[in-house]
Amino acid sequence: MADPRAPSNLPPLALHVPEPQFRPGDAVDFASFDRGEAGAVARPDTAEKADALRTLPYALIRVLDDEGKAQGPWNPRLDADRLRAMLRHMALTRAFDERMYRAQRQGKTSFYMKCTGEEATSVGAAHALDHDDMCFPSYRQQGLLIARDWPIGDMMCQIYSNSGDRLKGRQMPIMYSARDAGFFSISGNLATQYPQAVGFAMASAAKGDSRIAASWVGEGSTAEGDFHSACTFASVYRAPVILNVINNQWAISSFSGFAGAEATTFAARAIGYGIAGLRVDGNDILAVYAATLWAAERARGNHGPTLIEHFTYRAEGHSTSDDPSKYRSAEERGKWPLGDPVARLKQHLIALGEWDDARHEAMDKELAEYVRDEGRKAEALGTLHDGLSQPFTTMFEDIFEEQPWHLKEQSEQMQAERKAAGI
Amino acid sequence: MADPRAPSNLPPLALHVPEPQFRPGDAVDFASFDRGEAGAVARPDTAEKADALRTLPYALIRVLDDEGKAQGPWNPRLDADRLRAMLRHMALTRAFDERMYRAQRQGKTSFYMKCTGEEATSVGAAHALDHDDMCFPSYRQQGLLIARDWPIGDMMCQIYSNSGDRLKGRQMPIMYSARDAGFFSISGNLATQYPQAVGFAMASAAKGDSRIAASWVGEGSTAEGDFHSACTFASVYRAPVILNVINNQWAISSFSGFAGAEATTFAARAIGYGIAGLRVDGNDILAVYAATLWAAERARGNHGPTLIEHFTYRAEGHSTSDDPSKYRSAEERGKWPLGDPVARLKQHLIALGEWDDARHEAMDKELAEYVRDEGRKAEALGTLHDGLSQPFTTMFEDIFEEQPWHLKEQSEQMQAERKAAGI
Amino acid sequence: MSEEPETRAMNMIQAINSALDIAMGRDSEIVVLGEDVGFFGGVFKATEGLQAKHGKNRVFDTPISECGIIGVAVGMATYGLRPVPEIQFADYIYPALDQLVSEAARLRYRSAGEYTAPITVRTPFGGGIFGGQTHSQSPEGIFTHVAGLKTVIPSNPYDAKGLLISAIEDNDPVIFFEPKRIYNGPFDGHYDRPVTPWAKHPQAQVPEGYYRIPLGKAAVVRAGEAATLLCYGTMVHVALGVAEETGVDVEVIDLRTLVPLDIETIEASVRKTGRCIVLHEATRTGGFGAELAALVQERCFYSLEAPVERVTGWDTPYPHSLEWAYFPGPVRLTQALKRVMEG
Amino acid sequence: MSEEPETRAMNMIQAINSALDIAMGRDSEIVVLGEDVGFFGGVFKATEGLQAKHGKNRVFDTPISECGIIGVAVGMATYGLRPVPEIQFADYIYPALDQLVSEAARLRYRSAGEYTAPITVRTPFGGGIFGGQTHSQSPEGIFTHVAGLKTVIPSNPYDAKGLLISAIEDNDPVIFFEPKRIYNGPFDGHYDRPVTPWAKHPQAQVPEGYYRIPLGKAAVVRAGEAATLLCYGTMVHVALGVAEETGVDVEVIDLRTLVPLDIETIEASVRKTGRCIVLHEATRTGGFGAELAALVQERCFYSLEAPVERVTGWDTPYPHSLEWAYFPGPVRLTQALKRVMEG
Ligand SMILES: Cc1ncc(C[n+]2csc(CCOP(=O)(O)OP(=O)(O)O)c2C)c(N)n1
Ligand SMILES: Cc1ncc(C[n+]2csc(CCOP(=O)(O)OP(=O)(O)O)c2C)c(N)n1
Ligand SMILES: [Mg+2]
Ligand SMILES: [Mg+2]
Repeated sequence: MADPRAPSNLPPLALHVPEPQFRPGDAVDFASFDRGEAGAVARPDTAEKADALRTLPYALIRVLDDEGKAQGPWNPRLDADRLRAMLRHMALTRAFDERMYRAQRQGKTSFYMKCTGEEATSVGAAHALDHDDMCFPSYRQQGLLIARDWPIGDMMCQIYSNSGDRLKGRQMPIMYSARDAGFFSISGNLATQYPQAVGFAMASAAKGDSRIAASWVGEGSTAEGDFHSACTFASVYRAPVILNVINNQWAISSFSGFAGAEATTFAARAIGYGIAGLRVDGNDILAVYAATLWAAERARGNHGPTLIEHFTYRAEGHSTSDDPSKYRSAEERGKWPLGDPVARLKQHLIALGEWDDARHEAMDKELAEYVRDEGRKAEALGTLHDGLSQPFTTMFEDIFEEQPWHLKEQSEQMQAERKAAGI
Repeated sequence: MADPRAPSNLPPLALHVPEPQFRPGDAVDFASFDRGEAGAVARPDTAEKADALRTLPYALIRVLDDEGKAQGPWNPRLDADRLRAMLRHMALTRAFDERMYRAQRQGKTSFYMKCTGEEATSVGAAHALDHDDMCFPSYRQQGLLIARDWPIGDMMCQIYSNSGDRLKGRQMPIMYSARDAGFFSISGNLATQYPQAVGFAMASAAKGDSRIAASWVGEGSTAEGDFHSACTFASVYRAPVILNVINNQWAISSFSGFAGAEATTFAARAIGYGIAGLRVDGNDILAVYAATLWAAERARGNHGPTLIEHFTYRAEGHSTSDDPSKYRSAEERGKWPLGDPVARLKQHLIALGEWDDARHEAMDKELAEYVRDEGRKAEALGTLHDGLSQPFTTMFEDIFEEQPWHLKEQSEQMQAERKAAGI
Repeated sequence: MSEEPETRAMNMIQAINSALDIAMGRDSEIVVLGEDVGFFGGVFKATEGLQAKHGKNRVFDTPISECGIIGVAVGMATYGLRPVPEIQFADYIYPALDQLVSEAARLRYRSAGEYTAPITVRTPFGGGIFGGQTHSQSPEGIFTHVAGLKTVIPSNPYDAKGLLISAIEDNDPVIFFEPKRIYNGPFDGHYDRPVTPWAKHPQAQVPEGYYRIPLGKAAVVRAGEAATLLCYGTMVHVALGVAEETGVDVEVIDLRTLVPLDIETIEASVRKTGRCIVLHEATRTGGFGAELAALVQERCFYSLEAPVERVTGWDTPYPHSLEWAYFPGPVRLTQALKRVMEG
Repeated sequence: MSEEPETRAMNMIQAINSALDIAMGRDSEIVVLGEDVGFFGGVFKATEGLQAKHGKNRVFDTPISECGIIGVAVGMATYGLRPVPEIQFADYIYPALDQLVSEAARLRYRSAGEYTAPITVRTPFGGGIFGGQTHSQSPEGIFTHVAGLKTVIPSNPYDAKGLLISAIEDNDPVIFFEPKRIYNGPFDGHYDRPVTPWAKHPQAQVPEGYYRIPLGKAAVVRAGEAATLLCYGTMVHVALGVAEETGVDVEVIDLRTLVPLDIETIEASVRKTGRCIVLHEATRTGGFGAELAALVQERCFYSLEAPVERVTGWDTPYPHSLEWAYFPGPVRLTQALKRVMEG
């Protein structure tokens, strides 16, 4: 510098390393968390300019109150059939998770990931989207497939890498791909699907089509560069896309503070790009549905993208490889101030006089049986360690459209060597 | 989806592809641009919480008014010596640019990049920082080195890749490195320095030191993932860092709309991360100085990072490889509503009675001579195409601390081959 | 292949531009995107005029985010488009690497063919323009290691157009490296001699219309008996120049596609000559030349009279002022040829 | 090298943990950062206990941004620290590639030594744990091609600790690949047999204190006369297993460092045996095996009795359920050895 100045008497610098509120053994109290009132947040017109929406990302859009009543302008006023369909899809998702988790524990496959407590974020979204809108999910959106009535047997076969696995045993469990359900091939690399969704939406817009795209990432994954690319491109080209952030508070062992949650909300990222941002109670399926519908209408009207933060809680471990008791208090789940999405929708339907405990119990039983039956059928096609269910040569296919000489040679070499070795 | 709905009657989707206001041949009128009043923006306390600063990124902090008077709470009230030093540093930067641009045109080197019109953004910042604060610049911050009184002869030798080039002719012109000036080695890869600056600041904080870091990127470069990494890490760890965005409206041929400027300001990116964001008139060196000082104080007080957008104009081509008349109106420069930073500081000093036209002319003459003399001295050490100024074997050095066998062998091979070929 | 109508002398930029234009005219799903490719037509002018002709929905500038460029291209391909993204310099492709390696390259495999990524990434590469370490790199060796990517490198205008059309029409992701040193004229490595423009070169006579050169097929650009020179891009011209200067009767093979490689042409040649040199500008260690040397000795071991030699860039960053000391030019190749002939 | 006090049986994770702890105790500039490395101690537990012992200023979790992790590490190194970032799986290193290739690797060169990046990037790599294509990759071949990076791969607890301490103390950027399949025990490729824990292995006796194994030095882990097996990481154990099963008197060389390579040890061995096989799990085309084959034939051509063979992963993504068909295990190596001995 031109002119060095005298040393200041400011205190020494200090590094701030975030620390979650509760660690294993801590008593949990979420009293300081301000949920806001159900029904309290205004619902702007879907054509509103993003400038006028800058306070929205700090409010929490909630529809269902503690009594299970739907409140306020975001109430999507769904009929009871739709509500029951959503309840059923959430319950089926949960039943499916339960069974596949156990299947992994029984050694039938290598890996599984539940979405327990977060079912509303994908089931609600799927109900609000059109059937031909394209979904670019992360690995915790099994609810999308289930809500689009994709056969759970097909999902199970993928998980078992068995002879019924359309993905030929190539992918880790839960890395589904279902083109016919508008469900993109899941990647193990976090957040890569985000700019892809924007690209799909840009293409749809460039073609004058009416299909929009939606994508999902966890709050931890928002730190990846792909998140920024997606938001930037979405903003620049006003892409008809819905960018969902599932803030389930945890990224493996790291709490949301390591993705920036101490400083602001994830919905507020939208403000930085000049796009619409909503923050919803992710355990309130009516709020999720309403927010998704708002964003979809906005996109379809050429008013641009919306970023939606779904505020929820990862009720279980990150995956079957994880043990959450090592890094967070076991009390968190029970004390979560926004409850459980299945219980809340059930309460709402009961309050409406459209449901009761007996029907709920019957549904749970029926779904458990259904999942068990489908599970048996899938297992009849093999489970992971039963021995290989795919011909060896499939390993060398689909790398390119046509198999080049070197893969052909390698495939032949493998067969010859196995033969020579007598296996 | 569970229940496909009827097609909507919404209009077809459309892709929005940004288009700048003016193209070659267009008459330019910036009347719609709202500069705001000099002195009108309030100056919050540097310890203010980021939440309370959310409107700042939309205002334009300006100190110098059209009469050259310093206005309002951001007026840094600098003494005349300091103002004259800043004027001189800006004028020297400009004179240096002029000469080296011509040197490139004369074939003395391969490449050059001017910062004409943007001198205040780096000279002002350098004056506000402490001499041992660490700078992580992009390629258009030559003003930092000049304001830190780094020998321009050393810079010229780098540009000529001559025998005086401390970087041994390895780097393209202007890719300076000057550790003794707290100036990081410039990279050709955009935005990579941004997270590096955050890392430096984190290290300084972890050590309880008092040095802060600052970095610079162009508005176009904010789209890179590194920008997002930097902002995320800066927010999470409250790193004592100043993140500058030089919004000079253009990124080679692409206007700022392709980085998102149609939707919001670049300063507003800060809001998304929950950090402080300022937007300053980058052609007003008092505003640049004041904003930098505010951010530095904030960082030193452990109140976290600041993102500063410097709103300025790239008065010349992107580089010597560029011809801006191909993509923008030649009128833009003359009609730029925020004037020229050198002229504005000159006017201010004259208004203060601390400067006059004659002294200015004398200064310009003196600086031109100084640059010419230094230029001659540098050229005496060789220019790019004079033949190689560095021993061939230097090419194989500094890849690792110690030269491994393969590089030793390659170095010997090269020497043997040249010998065999008689060269 | 097929109809080759009116020809015109084109340099490589013009040939690439023509390929894009012709391909876009035939297939409305093709879109071009990248930094500065729209109104301006690209920093090397390869996309000049395309936006005016094909519209902003099909040719547009992008934010400066290589990750985003490839990411949205993959998404557009999912929709059904056939994107041709440009990465301004190959040196700037690294931020896009995850989208290329983990996404574009893997998509067909991981979805068992449900989704594909028929994108063609055009990017200028190589040195010789005093671009220093960030405008000179040859990173092809990173991509040839990735299962699921094709790598194509033309050495002249005729091939550039025919290969680019094939790449765009190919249903797999292709990285199309353009040797920028020879955009305007062939270059034999004699940097101190005047540049020959393409106009004088037979391979600069380019059909105006549609034609393809198949991927995966090399060209024997000079037949010979003494030794096989395997090369691509700029190095083809260095090889031909040295052949002429030394009078050694080498066979020069322009690989054109690195993956999938034309192994038959290579094997036939080395079996005949018994000697082999591989050439590239990229750094030596772990470069594609290592793969070529490994393959040749694996498959032609008993025909080889001497070890396979590698003439490559040194294992250093590309230095600015010393670039001709880095570039594997005629001096280095001539010496290697001597060794191989004696070996 | 130097004082080797009390030893204790450690698995590789424990040895790595000990290396970090010991190095941090000696040099207060060393910091550890990465996803989940702090309170939790890492998904593989390699950093367990370090935060509690050395404090949050020196061991901390990061946002999930590999680009940011390496970017801030480079900046911390500029300040004067010696960061040891962890990339959770090598498959996730691509977003960091630009910071590694264009920044960490180039810094010393481009600043002529003014700035350096003494960082050690630890990352688990390789397959064999049913991790599918995104938890199994071996991308070392990308890094060995980049001038300015060192690449180190241990194959046992003793080496892991000694090499990691050397890497951390080295003044150049090092990519330290940890073969995750052998974290808990050596693995000879017989996936259908029970896992042997490290405790029974001589190389699991690890000194509690400080010691270094120099970078750039291979280890001859089995001396032999019949053929040279070049390998690293998990493949060392496959090689040793096949040596025992077949009774062929092979010399097994554990390279330990790929760049800089211990060429002397390799040459001496191949000159003696006249036959060579290179092994790795990574895809074949353009893998580090290509470089090894190229070097061996360049430098030992006249000693070779047969072509250098490559036993590697296939040129496919790592498949989940077929992973043992992908893995270059005893079957493949045995066949290759037969060919090489007959060649
Ligand atoms: C690029 C990349 N980096 C790291 C990982 C390892 N990883 C897998 S899941 C995960 C946590 C993600 O957390 P979040 O985004 O919050 O999603 P959630 O699991 O909570 O749904 C990490 C770090 C990965 N898969 N990809
Ligand atoms: C990663 C990367 N991508 C692309 C480029 C090519 N490039 C060099 S400068 C530039 C424009 C940058 O514009 P901006 O950030 O606004 O800075 P300015 O030149 O206006 O100062 C581009 C695209 C690069 N150097 N690095
Ligand atoms: Mg999460
Ligand atoms: Mg700019």
